[in-house]
Amino acid sequence: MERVMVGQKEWLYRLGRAWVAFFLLSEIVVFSIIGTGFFSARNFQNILVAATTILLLAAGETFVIITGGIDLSVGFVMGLACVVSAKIMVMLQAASVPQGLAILLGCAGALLFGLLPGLVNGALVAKLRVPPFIATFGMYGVAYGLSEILCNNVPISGLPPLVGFIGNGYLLYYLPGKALTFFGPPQGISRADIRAMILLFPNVFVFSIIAVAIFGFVLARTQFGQHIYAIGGNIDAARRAGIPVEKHLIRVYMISSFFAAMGGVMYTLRFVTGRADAGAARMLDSVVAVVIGGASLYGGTGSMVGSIIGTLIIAMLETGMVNLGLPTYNKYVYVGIILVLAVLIDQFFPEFVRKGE
Amino acid sequence: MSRTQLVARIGRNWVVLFLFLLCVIFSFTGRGFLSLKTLNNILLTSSPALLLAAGETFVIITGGIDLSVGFVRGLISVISAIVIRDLYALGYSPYFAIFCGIVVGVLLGLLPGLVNGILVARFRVPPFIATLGMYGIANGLALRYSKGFPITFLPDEVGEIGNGFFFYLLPGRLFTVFEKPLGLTEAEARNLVGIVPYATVIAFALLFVFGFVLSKTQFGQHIYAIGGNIDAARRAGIPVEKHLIRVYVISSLFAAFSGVLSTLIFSIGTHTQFAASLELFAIAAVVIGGASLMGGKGSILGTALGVFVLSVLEVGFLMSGILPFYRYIAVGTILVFAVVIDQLFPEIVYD
Amino acid sequence: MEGERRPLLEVRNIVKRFGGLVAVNRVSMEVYPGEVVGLLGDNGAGKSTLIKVISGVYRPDEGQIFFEGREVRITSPMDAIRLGIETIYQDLALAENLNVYSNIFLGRERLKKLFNLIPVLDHEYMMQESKKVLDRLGIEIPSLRNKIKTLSGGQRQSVAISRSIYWNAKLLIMDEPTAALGVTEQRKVLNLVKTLSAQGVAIIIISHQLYDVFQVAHRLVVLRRGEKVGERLTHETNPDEIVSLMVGAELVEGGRRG
Amino acid sequence: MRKILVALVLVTLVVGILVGGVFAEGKKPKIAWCPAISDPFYYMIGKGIADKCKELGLELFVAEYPKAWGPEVQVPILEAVAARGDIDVIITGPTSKDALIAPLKRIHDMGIEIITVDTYIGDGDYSKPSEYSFPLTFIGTDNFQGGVEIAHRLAEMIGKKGKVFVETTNPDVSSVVERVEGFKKGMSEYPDIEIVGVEYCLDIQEKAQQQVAAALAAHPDIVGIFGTNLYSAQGAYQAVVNAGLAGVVKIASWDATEDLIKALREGKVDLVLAQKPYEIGTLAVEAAYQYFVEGKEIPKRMVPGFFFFTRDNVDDPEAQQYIYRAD
Repeated sequence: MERVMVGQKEWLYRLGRAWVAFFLLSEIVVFSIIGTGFFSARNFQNILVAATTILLLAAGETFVIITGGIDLSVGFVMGLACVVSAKIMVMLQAASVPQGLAILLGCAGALLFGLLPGLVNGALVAKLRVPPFIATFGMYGVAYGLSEILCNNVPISGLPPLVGFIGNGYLLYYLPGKALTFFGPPQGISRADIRAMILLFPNVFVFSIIAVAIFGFVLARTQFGQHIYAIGGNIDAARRAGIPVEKHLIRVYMISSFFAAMGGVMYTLRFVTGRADAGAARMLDSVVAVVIGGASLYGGTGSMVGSIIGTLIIAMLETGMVNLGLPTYNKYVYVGIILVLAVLIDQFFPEFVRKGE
Repeated sequence: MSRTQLVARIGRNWVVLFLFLLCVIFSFTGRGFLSLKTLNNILLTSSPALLLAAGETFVIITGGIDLSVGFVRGLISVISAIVIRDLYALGYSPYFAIFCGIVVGVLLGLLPGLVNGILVARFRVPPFIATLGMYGIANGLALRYSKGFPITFLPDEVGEIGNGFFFYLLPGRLFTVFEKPLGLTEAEARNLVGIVPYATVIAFALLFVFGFVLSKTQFGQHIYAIGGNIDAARRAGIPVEKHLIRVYVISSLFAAFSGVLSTLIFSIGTHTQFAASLELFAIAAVVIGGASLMGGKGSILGTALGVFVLSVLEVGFLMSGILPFYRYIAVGTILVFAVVIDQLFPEIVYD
Repeated sequence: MEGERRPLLEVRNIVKRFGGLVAVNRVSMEVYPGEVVGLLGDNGAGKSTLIKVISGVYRPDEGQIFFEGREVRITSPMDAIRLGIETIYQDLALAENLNVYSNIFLGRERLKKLFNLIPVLDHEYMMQESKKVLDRLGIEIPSLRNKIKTLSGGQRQSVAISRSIYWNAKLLIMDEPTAALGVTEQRKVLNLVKTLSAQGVAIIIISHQLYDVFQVAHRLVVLRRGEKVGERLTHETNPDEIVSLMVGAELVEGGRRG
Repeated sequence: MRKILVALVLVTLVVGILVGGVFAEGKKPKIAWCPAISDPFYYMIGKGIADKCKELGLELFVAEYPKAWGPEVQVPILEAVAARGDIDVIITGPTSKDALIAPLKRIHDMGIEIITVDTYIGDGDYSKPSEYSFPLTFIGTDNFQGGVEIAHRLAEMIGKKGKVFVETTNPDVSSVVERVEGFKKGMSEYPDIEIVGVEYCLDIQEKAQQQVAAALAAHPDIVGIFGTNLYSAQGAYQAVVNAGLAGVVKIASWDATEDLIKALREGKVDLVLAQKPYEIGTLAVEAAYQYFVEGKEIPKRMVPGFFFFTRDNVDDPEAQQYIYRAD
């Protein structure tokens, strides 16, 4: 039973639909008013950096959820990629490969390796008709086991120092009236100056947002994306329309685990270590972000923009509460409530019907 | 019974064979695996998991899923521990304190399920979401009340009940009931074997009762009906909404049982870190036990078998000196196989 | 109208067995361009089996299928669609979460190059094209940007139909098109059927509602227990005769047209 | 429309970025205390810090006590605190000696001084220049020495022979790693003592309890157990009690929580090493004060001693100050 709202006041309707964005705005406003230094370059950039993990996992999850599936493995696939990248870097460094190359190969290797779990998930779901929940939960166990074995339970350390420099560096370093440098702080400046320096665009965030933007475009504008929505909306219709559903699903799950792998690589860059449990805590957060962003677990709806907003809502909440010195355990409660509210609102929000073009 | 039927039967009960196989293998690889001590150890440690999975079974049969059980368990464990601690500190008898702790815990355990059920049944919120919301809420509350670290200062009786046995056997020497024999030498203390843990008995009793409800009563029948085809169930005049709510209440009730039991076993209020992904393993057990996430299938017995597969794996790997991480790989693989096998073998048709 | 032209579709002595029972037994029939054929029969008469054979869901055990004069093997629904045989199912294969024109172009989306480099969906084009075909068939839908889930059953059906027409289906198979529709909607669909046949599209229509079939069909083919028991021109017969054929109340001689 | 709103959000962010770095800089040092995890030990450090700040009239911001141990939990908190802009010194216990180097460096580059307590980054030697020598100082127990002494005392208790087992938390946390190393070093002097295993409970008491129970099942003849922090030790003695081996298996524990002291009194634990968290806290604040106000150079490493609780001295009045009290 679809609730519908008929009329031409489309912008009004859209306004209502975009309540999540409003929610995010109000979050920013509130915390900026009552928080200390919340409304500041560093803080917002920290939030963006801290959000990268959820953002990347959520980006991948968005694709899967739109097809009506779910990917529980992203958390530990991320850990696996994190460990793999770290291991490669350490090994290459030991083989006295130049830092930069070692890091590059480490990241590339991990990203490639990260496609595998997705391939398996996709094959299980598409070819063997295993429910996504089960297939990806199986991968959840396998990925975690593998990564712990790879690093035998000790986070991998001793990576090239350049790693941390990249992972925690910014694109722009601007010292008002004194200096403007790229990728690294200007040399030989006083501690006092450092504090006044403005750092813009954290590398990690830049990498992530580029990937997210590209795939967001693919989802929204291309035939590939359109078919993902079709599959989520009515898989039989998609089949009858001649869409190679199986192939498509496999690709979708590969995208998901690619993003997870990217999350792992970013973690390695930020923390200069390879940890198997890198993304464990964020798996469900990413699902939450996607759903708050307007996707339905029944498939067919959802968007990258929505998932980004969902991610920011969670990240803002976390940082805001720390900024206020509030214990973050309340965060879990709030997020839980927001999640359910999001779905309720979505459900009781009417479908819009245009009377004419 | 025709050959195909036989094959089907074997295929559908593969988990029994598998469990048996595991035990055989581990009794070779694991030093001291095949022993009363180990058996009791497995029984004891798997009891809370059994309860968690049993509750999940009901929900999964309706075609839903309950992600909140893990943290509901944590929350209830913390709360019951706090009640016990404070009453004991106020000078009440330990047994009274424990009794109150259990009662309060179980009663509070009804609430999350009620909320989940109403959200799912009345407001049509997808079970995954509704219970994921509760997952966060329970987690947050548990952390608030536990301040993030275990609730200690419980009376010794807690641990004694949680880890007590009906029988104590000192091989060849003596045999006591309920009470540990006193005045043992060091050597004797090491050899003492407990048989039939209280915790397991409690768990089994609950499983039996609810297993009966599920398989023998109209209530249970309707749960399968809802899982099989909710519209048909509705048309057949089954009060689907009411029924679903009850099912989710049962699920979180079992989570509460599990929480209380873990308090008794660990003799602390265990906050939620450890509970994380417990719900996933409960679900894994249910599925390995032959249930389908599409609903309409599953049984308490199957779930119990599933749980034992998991805990035998854990203990077996441990005693065989295999890295614990291989267990995750094993679980993941078995889980997928369970579903694939289930699809391979046809329903049994009697002619 | 038949006779002088060669049939669009001709099936000869089709047999389809399921294990023991014979669902379709040596059934032959033909459909001419622009002709509406009503396929009638009681439940289990073999209507839908025959349909599924024609639309490639089942493969016949015996018999031949000719399309536009050439013998064809239809081994999958895709084959049928490629030939121009489209089946409008009751559950309408539409993606409810997508809008009208996206469904009409589903799987065959029109793309345009962004900065003549990246291929992206050409919404404007798809919308205009869809408008055209809908107008051609006299279908009214307020806005093609509305999602299918907001449309009525009849509207959905006409979208499904216009979709197949746009991809120039030559033969439409409609399985219970008027089932589960309001009266006005039913009328609309039947009018649409007339429009289609007027535009040269051949149609096989299955329906339990004799009244509907009599309204639109030129010719009626009656099946019973997998066999063809009769074939009549609509204007030469009446519901009673057809019913008696369906239920086999009386023996019918000379059923086949010579 | 949604897009417009997104744009709006972005605009706010950008505006924020532009006005960024324009916030007031506190003249007298404002201290931020970012605990590594919520446990009695860190609460004691916090108490020391709070009291000292009051005494010296310094402003203090206390971040939340994280409920889980690990960089992915700690780093966002640290960054959020640093971003407040009004902080001059962050006192914290790094949750990983590798993973925290880069993030802390970044915070340090924001002009904020770092003091690490209890745990350190790198190898803990901030005196010689290196990737991780930027913190002001490290203040913490000499964990290695503590491990050695515990080894000797435990060896005495078990008659210098038999199997011992070590329950610890994480393999990449400087403090506990050193305790284990010290313990091994100390035990190496006793040829008849065998360390049959080291398990990691990741600061989860139930896990510690299960691991010790399993160890007791696999090696029924274990005579001594070393729990390298409160969760490890608390879990260990619970397991031993449940196995009915209280008093039979000797337990040496690190950290003097009320729970462990109670267990010591009841004979469930036999030795408790108390660090001096309160003193660690006060030292940290003094260091910050001296560095900022008096402009003194401060030692790169400060090591408060520790105190051993045994059943004999557990009730001595002067011993009571060393018990960790969570509230």
